[in-house]
Amino acid sequence: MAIDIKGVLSPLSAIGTLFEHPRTLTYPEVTKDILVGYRGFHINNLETCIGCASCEEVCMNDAIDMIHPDKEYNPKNTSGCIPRIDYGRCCWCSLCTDVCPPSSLKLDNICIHADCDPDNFLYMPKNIKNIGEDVS
Amino acid sequence: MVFQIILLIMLAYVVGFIYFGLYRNITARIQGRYRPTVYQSFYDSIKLFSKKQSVSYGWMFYLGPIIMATGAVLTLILVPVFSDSDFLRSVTSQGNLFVLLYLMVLGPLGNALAVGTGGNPFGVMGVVRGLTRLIGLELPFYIAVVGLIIAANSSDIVHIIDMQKIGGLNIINHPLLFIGAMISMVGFFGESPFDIPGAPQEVYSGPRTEFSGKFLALLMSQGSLFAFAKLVLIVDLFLGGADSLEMLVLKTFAIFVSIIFIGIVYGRYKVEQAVDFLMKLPTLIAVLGLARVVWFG
Amino acid sequence: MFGLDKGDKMESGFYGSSLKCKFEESGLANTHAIMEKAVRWFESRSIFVVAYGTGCGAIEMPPTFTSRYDAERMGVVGVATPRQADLIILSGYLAYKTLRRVIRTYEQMQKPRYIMSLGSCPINGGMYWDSYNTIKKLDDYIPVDVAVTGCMPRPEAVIDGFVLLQERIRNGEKAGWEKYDENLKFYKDNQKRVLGGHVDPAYETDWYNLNGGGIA
Amino acid sequence: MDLASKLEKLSLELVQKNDYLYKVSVKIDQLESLLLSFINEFNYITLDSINCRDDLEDGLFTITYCLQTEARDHIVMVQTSIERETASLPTMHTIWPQAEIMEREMHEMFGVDFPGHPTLIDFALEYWDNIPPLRRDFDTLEYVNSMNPFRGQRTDALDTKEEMKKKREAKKAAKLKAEQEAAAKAAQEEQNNPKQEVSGDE
Repeated sequence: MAIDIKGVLSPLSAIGTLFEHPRTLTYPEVTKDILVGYRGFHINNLETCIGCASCEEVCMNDAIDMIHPDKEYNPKNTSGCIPRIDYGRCCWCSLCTDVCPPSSLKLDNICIHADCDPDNFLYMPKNIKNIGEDVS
Repeated sequence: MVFQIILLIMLAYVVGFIYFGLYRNITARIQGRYRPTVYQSFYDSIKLFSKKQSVSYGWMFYLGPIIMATGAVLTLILVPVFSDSDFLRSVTSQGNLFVLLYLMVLGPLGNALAVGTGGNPFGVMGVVRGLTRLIGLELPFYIAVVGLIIAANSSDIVHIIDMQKIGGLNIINHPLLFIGAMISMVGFFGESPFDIPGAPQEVYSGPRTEFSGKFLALLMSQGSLFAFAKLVLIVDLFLGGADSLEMLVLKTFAIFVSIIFIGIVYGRYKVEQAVDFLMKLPTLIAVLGLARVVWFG
Repeated sequence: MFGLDKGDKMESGFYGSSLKCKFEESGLANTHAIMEKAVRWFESRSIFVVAYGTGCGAIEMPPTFTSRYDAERMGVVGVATPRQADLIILSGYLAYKTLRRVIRTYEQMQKPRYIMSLGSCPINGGMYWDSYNTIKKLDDYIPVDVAVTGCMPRPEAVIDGFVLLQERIRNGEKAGWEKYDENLKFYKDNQKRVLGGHVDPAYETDWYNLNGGGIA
Repeated sequence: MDLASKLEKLSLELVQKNDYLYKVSVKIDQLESLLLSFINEFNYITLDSINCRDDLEDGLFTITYCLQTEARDHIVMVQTSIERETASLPTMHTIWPQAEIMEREMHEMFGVDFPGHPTLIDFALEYWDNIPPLRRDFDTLEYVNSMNPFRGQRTDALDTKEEMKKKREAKKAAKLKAEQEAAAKAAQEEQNNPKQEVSGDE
C-alpha cells in the first residue's frame, strides 16, 4: 500500500492560518471604500435638471416617473417635473445618466438599502451637485 | 447520586456546547474569518427549543432523539470522569468497556428507526451511509480497546486508569493502539474525512434532514453530551484519566483540538473510500498494536 | 415515499399559548414578558438560513456566508433543509414554476419563519416586468419580511437586511408568518390566480380547514 | 463542393450568406430525407439549434435547422415552412439526441406538434393553458397586466409633454397677463396723464 506522505501532511499547513489576522470585512462596523464610478443609487442636481424626461423615455424597465418637486429649483425646467425612480424596477444599467442632456442625473457609489415594507422603494434622487457634495 | 448525575449532565452539557463553540471558532479562524461567539451553540439550542412548531411523524419519531439521548447519557454516567474522587464511582463500578462499546452503537440504531418513520429519502440515505461507516469505524476502535483490555487484564475502566498510574500512560506504552483508536474517533465525532452521513452538499444533512425544532435541539444537546463522554473515555483509556476539573478540561481539550484539526483540513471521503481506508490503515495499525500487546506484553 | 403527504402535525413550543394563559392567571405575566423577550433575543442571535437561489442574486450568497463578509459572526448560518431553517432567502426573480417550489419550501419551514427577498425583481418586477412567466410582487404570494434592493445587492446590503431582521425579531414586531396565518385566504387566492390552482401539496390549507381537511 | 452537387441534383440551391454560413430552403415533404442525407452522406454530426419564426401574416412558421460538421468550419441552415394552424414536424431525436429538448421547447413555446416524440410534456412552463407564449397572436403585455398587476403606488406620474405644454401655456398666459397689466397700467397712466396734460395745458 503506497502512501503519499506529502499529500497526507501538506493540508495540515492550513492550520497556520489560525494565527493570522482574519480577512473578513466586519461590515456594519467597518465599511469598505467603495470604488469611484460604482453604479449605486441616483443623485440629481436639481438646479440643472431641465425636466426633459429623456431618462423616462430611455428606461427599458419603465422605472422612472416624472413628478412635481416640492418647490421650483430650476427656472429653466421646461416641464416643471423631476424624475423619481422605482427601485423595484431599476437595474442600474445607467442608461438614464448617459442620455441626460445637462448631465444632472448621476449615480452615487452608495448602494445599500434594506426595508421591511416592499412599498418603500420609490426613490427620490438626492439633490447633490457632484458626488460627495450636498446642496439640499 | 441522582444529584451527582444531574450535575454531571449539566457539566457535560456546558462543556460540550462550549467545545462546540470553540470548534466553530477554530474553524472560522482557520478559514480566515472572524468567529461567532463561543456561546453561539447555546443560542442555537435555546432558539430551537423555543420554536413554535416541530414536525412529527408519530411516536416512533419521538423515540429516535430520545434513544440517542439515552445512549449519550448512559455512556456519560458509565464513564468515570474523575479518577481519584468518588464522584460517580458507584455507577462506574457496575459498567465496563463492553457495555460502553454497546452503548456507542445504540444511538445510531435508534436514530435509524426514527428516520425510517419520517420517510425522507435523504434521511434514509444518510442513515444507510452512517451504518455503513460504522462498520469501518468500529473495527479499529474495538481492536484497540481489546488490546487495552488484554494489556490491563481487565475490562473495568477504573482498573485501566489505575494500571496507567503504576505503569505509565497507555499513549506511551501502546502508541499504535492510540493511533488506531484516534483515527476512528475522528469518524465518531463526524469530522471531515469521514463525515459522509450528514454531508450537506450530497444528502442535505442526512439523518437530521427531517428533524426540526425541539427534535433538532435534543439531537444537538445529546451530540454535545456524547462528544464530552467520548472525549472522557479516550482520556480515561489512553491519558490516565483526570484528577481535577482543570486536568480534565486540559486533556479533553488536547484530544478535541487534534481531532478538529484533522477534521478541518481534510476533504470528505466517499462511502466506499471511507470504509476501505478504515478497514486498511487504522485496522492494520491497531492489529499491529494488538500483536505487540499479545506477544510483548 | 416522502411521507410528507401523510399530514404533518403542529407542535407547540415551550412558551406556547397555554403557558401564557397559566402565567397570566397566576399573576406572572411580567415574568412571561421577560421570558418572551429573552427568547426573542436568542431567536435574533441565531438565524438558520436556507438560501434559495431563484435568480441571479444567488451569486451574492457565497461572499456573504464565507470568509469575506462572514455572516456567521452574527449568528446567521446556512442549513441544508427548510425543516431546520428560520429564514429563507429568495434571491432574484421568480418564475411561476419557481414560485410553486418556493411556496412548498416555505410551508415546510417551522414557525417562526421569515422571508428575505434580494434584488429589484421581487419588489416590483425589475427587469422582468413584462415577462409572461415571472411574478412582479412577491409579497402578494408569500409575506416578505425584509426586502433588499439592488441589481444585485452587494453583500453589505444583504447583511443590512440581516441586521434589520434581527432588530425586528428583537422588537417583537409583527412577522410575515403571522400575517400569512391571518390573511391565508388572500395569499392562497393570489397563488391560485397565477398558478392556476395547481398549488401542491396543500399543507397549510389542510391545517386551516380551507380544503375541508384538518389537523390530524 | 460535393454537397452543392448533391443539392443540385435535388434541384435545391445552396445560398452562401457569408464566409461560414450557408442556407438551403426545402419543402416540408423533402425535409426529413434531406436531413437524413446530411448526417448519413455528409457527416453533419452536430445539430446546433432548431429555430422557429412566426410569420403571422403568411400563416406560416419558418423552421431553421442549423447543422455543423466535425470540423466546425461552416454552418448550414436548412429552412422550411409549415402551416401555422396544423403545425407538425417530423421528430429528429433519433438522429440527434439533443433535438429532443429543442423540440420539446418548441412545442411549448410555439405549439408545434412532433408525432412520435417521447417526452412532449411541460418544459419551462407548467400547466400552461393559454396560447403558446411565443406565438405572435399572444398579447404578452395584456396577459402580464391581467395576471400580475403593478404595485399601485406610482399613480402620481405625470405626462411630461402635457406638463411642458401646460407650462408653456402658463408662461404664455403669464406673459400675456403681464402685457395686459402693462397695457392696463399704461392705459391708467394715460388716463391720469391727460388730466395732467390738460391741467398742464391750462
